[in-house]
Amino acid sequence: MSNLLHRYPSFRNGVHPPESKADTHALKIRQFPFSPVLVIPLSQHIGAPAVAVVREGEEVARGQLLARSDGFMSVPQHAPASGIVQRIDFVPSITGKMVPGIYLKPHPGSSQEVAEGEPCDLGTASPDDIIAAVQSAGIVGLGGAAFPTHVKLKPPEGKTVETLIINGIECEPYLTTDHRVMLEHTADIYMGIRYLLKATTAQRAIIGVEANKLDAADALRAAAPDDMPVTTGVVEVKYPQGAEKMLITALLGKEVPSGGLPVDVGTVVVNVATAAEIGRLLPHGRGIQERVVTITGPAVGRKGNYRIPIGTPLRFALEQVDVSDNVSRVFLGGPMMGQALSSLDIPITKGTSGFVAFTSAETAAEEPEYPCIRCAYCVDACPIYLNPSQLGILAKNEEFDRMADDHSLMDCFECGACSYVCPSHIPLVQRFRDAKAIVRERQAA
Amino acid sequence: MNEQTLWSVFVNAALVNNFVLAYFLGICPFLGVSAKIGTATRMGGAVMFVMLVSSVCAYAIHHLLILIGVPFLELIAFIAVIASTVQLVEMFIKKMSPTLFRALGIFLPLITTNCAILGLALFQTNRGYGLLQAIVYALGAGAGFTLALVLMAGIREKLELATMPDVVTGTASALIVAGILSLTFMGFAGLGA
Amino acid sequence: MLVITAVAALGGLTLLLATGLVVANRTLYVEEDPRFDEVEDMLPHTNCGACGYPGCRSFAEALVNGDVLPGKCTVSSGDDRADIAAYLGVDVGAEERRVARLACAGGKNVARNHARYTGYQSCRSAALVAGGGKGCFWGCLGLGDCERICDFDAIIMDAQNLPVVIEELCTACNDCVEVCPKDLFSIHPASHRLWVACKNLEFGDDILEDCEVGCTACGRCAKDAPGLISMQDNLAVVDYDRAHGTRLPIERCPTGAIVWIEEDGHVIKGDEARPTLRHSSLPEAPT
Amino acid sequence: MTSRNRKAVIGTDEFIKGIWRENPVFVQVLGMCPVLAVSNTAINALAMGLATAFVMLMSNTLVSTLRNFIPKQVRIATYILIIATFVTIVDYAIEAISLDLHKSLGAFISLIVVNCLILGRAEAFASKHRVRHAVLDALGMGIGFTLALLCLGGVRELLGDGALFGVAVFPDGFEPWIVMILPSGGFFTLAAWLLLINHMQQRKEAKTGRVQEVPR
Amino acid sequence: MSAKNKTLEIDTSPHIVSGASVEVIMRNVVFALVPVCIFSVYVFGLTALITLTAATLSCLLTEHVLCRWRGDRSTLGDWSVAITGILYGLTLPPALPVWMVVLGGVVAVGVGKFLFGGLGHNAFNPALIGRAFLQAAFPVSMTTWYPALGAERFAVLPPSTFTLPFASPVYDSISGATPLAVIKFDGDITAATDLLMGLTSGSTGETSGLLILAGGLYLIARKMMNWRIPVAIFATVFALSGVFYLIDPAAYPGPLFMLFSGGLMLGAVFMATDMVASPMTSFGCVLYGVLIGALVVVIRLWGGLPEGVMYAILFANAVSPHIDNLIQPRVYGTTERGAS
Amino acid sequence: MYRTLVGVGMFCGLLIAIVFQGTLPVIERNRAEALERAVFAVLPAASQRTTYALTPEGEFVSDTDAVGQRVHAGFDSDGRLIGVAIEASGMGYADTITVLYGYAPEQEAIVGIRVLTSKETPGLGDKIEKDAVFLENFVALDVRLDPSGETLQHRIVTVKRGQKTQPWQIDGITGATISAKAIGEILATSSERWVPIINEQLEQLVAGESDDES
Ligand SMILES: Cc1cc2nc3c(=O)[nH]c(=O)nc-3n(C[C@H](O)[C@H](O)[C@H](O)COP(=O)(O)O)c2cc1C
Ligand SMILES: Cc1cc2nc3c(=O)[nH]c(=O)nc-3n(C[C@H](O)[C@H](O)[C@H](O)COP(=O)(O)O)c2cc1C
Ligand SMILES: Cc1cc2nc3c(=O)[nH]c(=O)nc-3n(C[C@H](O)[C@H](O)[C@H](O)COP(=O)(O)O)c2cc1C
Ligand SMILES: Cc1cc2nc3c(=O)[nH]c(=O)nc-3n(C[C@H](O)[C@H](O)[C@H](O)CO)c2cc1C
Ligand code: SF4
Ligand code: SF4
Ligand code: SF4
Ligand code: SF4
Ligand code: FES
Repeated sequence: MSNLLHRYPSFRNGVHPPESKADTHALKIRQFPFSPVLVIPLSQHIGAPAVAVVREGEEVARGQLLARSDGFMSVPQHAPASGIVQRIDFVPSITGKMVPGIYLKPHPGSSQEVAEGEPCDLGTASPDDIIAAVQSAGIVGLGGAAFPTHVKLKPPEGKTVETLIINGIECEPYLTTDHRVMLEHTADIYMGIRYLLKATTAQRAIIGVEANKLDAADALRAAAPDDMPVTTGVVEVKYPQGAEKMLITALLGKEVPSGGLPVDVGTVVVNVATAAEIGRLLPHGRGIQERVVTITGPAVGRKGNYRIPIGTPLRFALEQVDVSDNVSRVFLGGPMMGQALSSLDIPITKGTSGFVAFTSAETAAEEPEYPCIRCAYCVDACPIYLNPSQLGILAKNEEFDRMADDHSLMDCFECGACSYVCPSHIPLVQRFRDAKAIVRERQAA
Repeated sequence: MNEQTLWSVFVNAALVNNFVLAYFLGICPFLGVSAKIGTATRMGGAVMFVMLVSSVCAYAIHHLLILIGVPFLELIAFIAVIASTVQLVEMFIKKMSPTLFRALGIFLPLITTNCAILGLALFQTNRGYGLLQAIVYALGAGAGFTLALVLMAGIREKLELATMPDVVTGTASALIVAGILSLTFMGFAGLGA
Repeated sequence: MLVITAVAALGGLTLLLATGLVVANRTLYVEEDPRFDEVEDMLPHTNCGACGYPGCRSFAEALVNGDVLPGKCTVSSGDDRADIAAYLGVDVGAEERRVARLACAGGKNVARNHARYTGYQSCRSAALVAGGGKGCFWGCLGLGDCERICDFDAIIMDAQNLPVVIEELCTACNDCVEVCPKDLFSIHPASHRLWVACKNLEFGDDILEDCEVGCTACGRCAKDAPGLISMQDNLAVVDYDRAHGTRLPIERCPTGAIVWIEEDGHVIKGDEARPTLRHSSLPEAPT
Repeated sequence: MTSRNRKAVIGTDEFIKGIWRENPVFVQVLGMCPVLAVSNTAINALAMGLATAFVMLMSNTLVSTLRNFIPKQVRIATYILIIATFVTIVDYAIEAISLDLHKSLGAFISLIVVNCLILGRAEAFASKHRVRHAVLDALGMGIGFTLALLCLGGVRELLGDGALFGVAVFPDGFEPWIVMILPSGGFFTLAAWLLLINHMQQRKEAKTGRVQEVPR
Repeated sequence: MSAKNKTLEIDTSPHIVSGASVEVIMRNVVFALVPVCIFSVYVFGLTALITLTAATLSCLLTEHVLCRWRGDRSTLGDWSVAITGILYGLTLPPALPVWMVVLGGVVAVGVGKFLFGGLGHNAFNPALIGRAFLQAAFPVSMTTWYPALGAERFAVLPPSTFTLPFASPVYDSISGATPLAVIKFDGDITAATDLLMGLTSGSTGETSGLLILAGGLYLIARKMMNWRIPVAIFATVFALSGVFYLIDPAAYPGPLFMLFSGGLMLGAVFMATDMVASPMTSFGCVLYGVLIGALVVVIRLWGGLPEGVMYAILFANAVSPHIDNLIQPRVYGTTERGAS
Repeated sequence: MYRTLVGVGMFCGLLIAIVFQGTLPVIERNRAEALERAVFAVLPAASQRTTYALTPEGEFVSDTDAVGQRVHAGFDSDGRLIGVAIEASGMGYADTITVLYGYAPEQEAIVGIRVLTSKETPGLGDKIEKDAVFLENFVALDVRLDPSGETLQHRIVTVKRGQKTQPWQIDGITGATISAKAIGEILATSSERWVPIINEQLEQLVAGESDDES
C-alpha cells in the first residue's frame, strides 16, 4: 500500500508477487527443541567442505568445533547441541546426492548453554583478525546463498569497499525471518555492522529495508547509534529487490558490471541475519549453532519464526509445527527461488532461511503451455534487462550458443520473474537453467 | 528522351515498382540469399554496386552500338560487358581488400547472372534515361532490392524459429512472405508521381 | 556490310574482354586452397544462389570447409553431387564405428522414484531439483533430453523410459553425451561388448532398495576377470585396453549391472541376475 | 550417397527427369523471374516456356557439340555468348511473329539470357554429355519448364480473368480476382503449387514409409 | 504422523505464477471490441451484422479445420482467432458480398496465421492480410462504401451482400464515400463531430473513434496492450500532418481530421498493437509507432490511395524483426545492448 | 583460348546479324502497321500520314534521320491535314502510361486517344483503354488556345464521373480515379506544350510523299 503513496527508490522492472507474509511477520521468534538426532552435512556452504575433527562415538559439547575449515574458501562447523557423535557417514542433501556429514545424537535434555570461545575484541582487532574470527565462527551468508562471509569481506587486490550494504529486503513471499531479526535483534545487527565496517574499512553502511517492513525500518532508525555512519534506506516492495545487484542499484544507483562482483562498485552486501549473527557470536568467540527459520505455508498448522538448531531434520521440524497430512510440496526458501524438496530427511542448514509447505489443494492445475505471443511481459519483468522471450524461443530451438553469444544468457541469475509473469505459461527460467548448464559445459570443453 | 525527375525515378524504382516485388527481377537471389539478415544486407550493398556499374556500362554500350550501327547486338554486348566488368571488379577487390571481398565480393558472381542487373540495363535503355537518370535509377533499384531482401531476411530469421506446418518448406514460406510483401508494397502506389 | 560490322564488333569485343580477363587473372591472382577450384569446377556455375550461399564459389568453399553437404545444390544432378561427396570424402578413412552407450539400466520397472517431479519436463531441469527425485542419484531420469537432442533420431525412449541407442543411426556426434545431466552416455567403439550399465557409487545392498539392477560393488566380476575389471569408487570398471571379448564377468553378477551386448544390440545378463519380468513401474518410495 | 551407375542411364531418363523429378520450377526452383513475371496468362506462359525451351535446346546442342573445343577457363563466357545469341534470335523472331505478344512478354524475353536454368543445363549437363543426351535433356527440361509455367499461368488467368488462353471459362458475371494477375498473385500461386507438391510428396512418403532424399 | 510417508512433488522454481494467461488477455480484447461492433451495426444496419458474423465465423472455422487437419487440438479456446475474425470484419466495407468476406477470412487465418505456424508465429497481422488480399483481389468492391445511418438499414439488405459466390456484386443503390476519399479526390472536408461520433461512411469498424479509444484505454489499464504504440502513432500523425496543415491549410487536411478519419483509430489501437507482430521493447514500440504514423501520413498525402493504415501496419510488421534486432534492452551491468 | 572465344563471338555476331537482317523487314512492317493503325485510330478521318521530327530549332522536318521528337501528321485522301498524332507519357497508378492522341487544329480539340503502354491494374486501371464512357471524352476534348496563342484557354482536368460540364473536362472513371486523372494530366501537360507549337507551324505540316518509311 505504502508503495502507492511514496516513491521509494528501486531498480527497473521486476514483479509484484503477493507477499503472503501476514501470517508470520508479527510472530516473535521462538526457540525450537532439539530433535532426537541432528544431521550435519560437512558442506553447508559454497566452497570446500569442512573436515571433521571428531571421531564416531565422541562426546561433544554445544558450540564445540565439529569440523575445521579446509582452506580459505571454507568454514568450520560447530556442534549445535551437546551429545554423542553417532556416525560420520553420508547424509541426505538437498541436491539429492548423499554427502559426507555427521549424525549427532543430542543428550536428552541438553541445555541451550553454549561453550564460550576466544572473543574477538572490536576495539583491538585488526581487519584481518575480524575476518579470521568471522571464518572461525563458521559464518556464511544467511540470505540463502550460504557463501562464506569472510571471503566477501576481503576485497581483492586493488579494490576498496566504500559502502557496506546490509540486506534486509527479504523480497521472497512468505518469508519473515529477516523482518523478525531486524525487530528483535537490532542491537546485534548494529554490533555486527561495527565489525563489518572495521573489517571492510568501508566508510558507511546502509541497511536496505523494503517498504512493507516500515516497523523494522523505524526500529532500526530508533536504535541507530550516533557514532556510526549508518543509515536505513527504505526501498520499493518488488521482487527481486533483495538480489544484491538490484539492491545496490536501488540504493546507490550503480550497476554491478556484468560478470563482476559488488566490490567492483565499491560495495559488499551482507544479509541482516548474517550481520546479526556476527554481532551475536564474535564478542563471545562462538560459532553458529542455530538460525532463525520461517516455517509457513498453507500446510503448516503453527506457522511462525523459529530459532532452530542446525541439522534438525525437516521431518522433525514439520512435526513440531503440525504439518497437514496432505502436504504435497515443500520449498526451502521462498516460492520464487526456493528449492523443492524430494525428501523430508534433509536437515536445516545454515542457508535455510525458511520453508514453505503447500498442500495438494494449492498445487495448481497444470496450465497448458502456449507459444510465446511476444507480449513482452517478461521483457518488462526481467531485472537484468534480458529478452526472455527471445531466449525462450531460442532455447526451444536448442540454439544455446546463440542464446549465450547474442542474448547474454549467462547474465540471467534465474530470479524467475519472467516465468512468473508469462501468460503463455512457458517455463522460461527452467529452460534458461538447462541452457546455461549446457553452455557452461560447452565452454569448459 | 525521358523527363522524369530524379526523385520520381528513384522512388519509383525503389518503392512503387520495386524490382523484386513488382517487376519480378532478381527472384533467385531474393529467395536464395535472404535467410540471414547479415548476408542479405551485404548482398544488397553488392547489388547496388553492380547495378551502378552496369548502368553506366549499359549507357555507354547503348550509345556506342548506335554509333557503329549495330544496335541489335545490344543484348549480347550488355551481358558480355557487364559480366566481364563485374568479374574484373571482383578480382580487383579480392586482391586489394580481402575484408571487402569477404563482405561484398563473394556476392558478385551471383549477381552478374541475375535478372535484376540485365533488366536494369534494358529498362533504362528502353525508357531513354540520360546518364544521371540512369545512375539514380540504378541507385533506386538497388535500394529497393536491398529493402525487399532485408525485410525478407528479417522475417525469415524469425520464421526459422517458428513451428510451421510440415508442408511449408523453405521456398514455399519465402514465396508466401514475398507475396505478402508484394501486397504491402502496393500501398506505395502513386507515390513519386 | 551490317554483317561484317557485327562480326567485327563482337569479335573485337570478345577479344577485348578476354584480354582484360587474362591480364587481370595474371596480375590479380590470389593464392587459395586448390580444392576450392576443384570443387567449384564440379558445381554447375550457375551462381543461382539457391543453395543459400552467394554463388557457386562460396558454396564450394563451404563444401570444402565441411559446413554444408553437396545436396544443398539443387542444380547439379545427383551424380555430380555424389562426385563431390566422393571427392570431399576421400580423406575420411575407414575407421572403426563408434556409438553412444548408456551406463544405466534403471528403467521405471526396476528403479524407484522418491519424489514426483512435476516441473518442466527436461532431465536437466529435473536434475537441478533434488537430483530429479529418482532414488538413485546417478540414474537416468527418463525425460528424454537425449532423445530430443539427437539429430539423427538414433535414440528412442523405451517403454520403461530408458533411452535406447539405435546403433546403425548413431554417428557418435557426442550431443547426447553433452546433454545428459547425469553423464550417462559415452562414446565407445561398437566392438566394446562388455558393458557396465550402472553409475551408482553407493556401496552394498542398500542400493537395491532404489534400483534392482544397480551395481552393489560386490566385486565378483572383478574377481572373475582380474586385470580386465577393477573396482573403482564402488563401481566395476572395464579396462578396454585389454582383451575384453569375454562374457565371463557377467555370469556371477547378482543384479545384472554388467552386461554383454550382442552384435544385433541384444543385451544379455548373467544367470545369477534376477530376471526382471515386471513391466509396470515400481511405486514411488518415500524415504 | 551412392553414386548411381552412369552407364545405365538411358536417354529416356534424361528426358523424363526434367518433367517431374527434377522439374526446374517446382523442384529446382530456378529461373523464377520469368516464371512469376509472365505467368499472368496462359498464352504468355506458353510463349515464354517455348521460347526458353528453344533457347535451351539450341544452346545445349551447340555447347554439347563444342564441348571438346572449349577451353575450361572461358567456357562460362562462351556459354553466355551462345545463349545470348539465341535469345536475341528468339527475341527478333517473336517480334516478327506478333508484335502484341512481344509487347506483353516485354523484357523477359531478353532476360532469358540470365535464366539460371539455361546456363545451369549448359554447364551441368550439356558440357559433359553427348549431343543426343543433351538434346533430350534440354527437351525434357524445356517441357518441364513450360508445363510448370502453364500450371501457373492457367491458374492465374482462370481466377484473375475468368478465362483460359483468352477464352472465357466462367459464365458472365464472374468476379475476377485481380490479385492473381498482380505480382503478389504470382508469388501466392507458385507457393500454393509448392505446398500442394510438398503435401503430395509427404503423403507418398508417409505411405511408403521411406524418407526420400529431398534437396533442402 | 502420516505426513512423513508422503511422496513429495518436486518442481523447478518459481513455484507460483502471476495468473496472467493468454486466454484472459485475448478474451478481454474481444470484450473491448464488442461496443465497437455494436455501434457499427447501429450505424450500418443489418449488413454490418452479417459482415461481422461471416468474418468471425469464417476465421473460427478455418482455424478449427486447419488445426484438425494438422492433427493438433483445436486452438479456438485461446480466443486469439476470435480477435482476428472480429478485427478482420471491422476492416471490411459493410456491404461486401458474404462470399468475399469468407474468402478473405480463409486467407487471413490460413495464409496469415496457419502457414506461419499458428499463434505467436505470424509475422504479419493476419486480419490485415485477409483485408490486403481482398483489397488487391476485388478493389472495386473494397472501395464501394455503404452509406451511414441509411433510413432502411435495418429493414433492407443491400443487394451486394448476398451475391452468389464468385459472381460480381451489384452496387446500384449504394453510394457514399469515405471522408478520406472525399478529401483526396474532391477536396472536401468532413465535419469533425461526424468523424468523432463515427457517423460517416467507411469500413464497418472505422466509425466511432471514441468507442475504439475507450476500448483501448480499458486494455491499457489492464496492461493488456502496449500504450506506446497507439500514442506514438497518434503523436506522429498529429505532428506531421499538423506541420503540413500549417504550411498550407488549403492543400492539406488538418491533424484532427487525419486522426479521426479512416481506419487510423482502429488500426492504431487494435491492430498495430497486436503483440505477435510488433516489437518487444518499449523504445522499439515507439519507433514502430512512429514508422506507422509517418507512413500513414505519406501515403494519405502523397500516395495514390486515399488510405494507408493497412499498408503502413503491414510494412511496419515486416520491419519489426529488424527493430527487435537493433533495439535490444541494454543488459544490466553492461554498456552495450543485448543482441547483435 | 582466345581463338575459341573470339571465334564463338564472331560466329554469334554473324548469326545475330543474319537473323536481324532476315527479320528486320517483317518487324519494320509490323511496327509501321501498328503505328499506322494507332495514328488512324486517334485521327479517325485520316488515311495517310507523314512523320515529322521537331528539330531543336523548333522546325518540323519530315526527314527520317532528323533528331528530335516525332509527331505524326494525318491527312485525308485529298492530302488535307486532319490532325497531328502526338505521343505523350506520364505516371499512372502503377507505372508510366504512354498514350498517342490526335489533335485536330481545325476543331481545336483532341479527337482521339490510344493507350500505347500501361501497366495499370487489369480490370481497374485498364478501363482507360476500354471504358466507353471514358473514351467518349476524347471525341472532342477542347484544347482551344487563348487569344495570345501561347497557352491553352483551359487546362484539361479530370472530374468525377457524371460531373463533366465543360468541353475541356474529362469525365472520370469510378474505381480508377487515379488512372483517369493520370490521363488527364498527361494530356494537359502534353497539349500545353504541343498545341501552340503546332498551331504556329501549321503550314510546315503538309502531306509528304513517303507514307511508309521502310
Ligand atoms: C565463485 C564466487 C566467488 C566470489 N568471490 C567473491 C569475492 O571475492 N568477494 C565478494 O565480496 N563476494 C564474492 N562472491 C559472493 C557474491 O558477491 C555473492 O555475494 C554470492 O554469490 C551470493 O550472492 P547471491 O545470494 O545474490 O546469490 C563470490 C561468489 C562466488 C560464487
Ligand atoms: C533473485 C534473488 C533474490 C534475493 N533475495 C534476497 C533477499 O530477499 N534477502 C537477502 O538477504 N538476500 C537475497 N538474495 C541474496 C543476495 O543477492 C545476497 O546474496 C545476499 O544479500 C548477501 O548476503 P549474505 O551473503 O549475507 O546472505 C537474493 C538473491 C537473488 C538472486
Ligand atoms: C490492387 C489495387 C489496384 C488498383 N489499381 C488501380 C488502377 O489501376 N487505377 C486506379 O486508378 N486505381 C487503382 N486502384 C486504386 C483504388 O481502386 C482507388 O481506391 C480508386 O482509384 C479510387 O477511386 P474511387 O474514388 O473512384 O473509388 C487500385 C487499388 C488496388 C488495391
Ligand atoms: C492488443 C491486441 C491486438 C490484437 N490485434 C490483432 C489484429 O490486429 N489482428 C489479428 O489478427 N489479431 C490480433 N490480436 C490477436 C492475436 O494476437 C492474433 O490472433 C495473433 O496475431 C495470431 O497469432 C490482437 C491481440 C491483442 C492482445
Ligand atoms: S530468470 Fe533470468 S531472464 Fe528471467 S527475469 Fe530473471 S534474470 Fe531475467
Ligand atoms: S511473457 Fe511469455 S508469452 Fe510474453 S513475451 Fe515473454 S515468453 Fe512470450
Ligand atoms: S540418459 Fe540422461 S538425458 Fe537421457 S533420459 Fe536419461 S537422464 Fe535424460
Ligand atoms: S546424440 Fe549423437 S552420439 Fe548420441 S545417439 Fe544420437 S547420434 Fe549417437
Ligand atoms: S531468374 Fe534467377 S534471378 Fe531472375
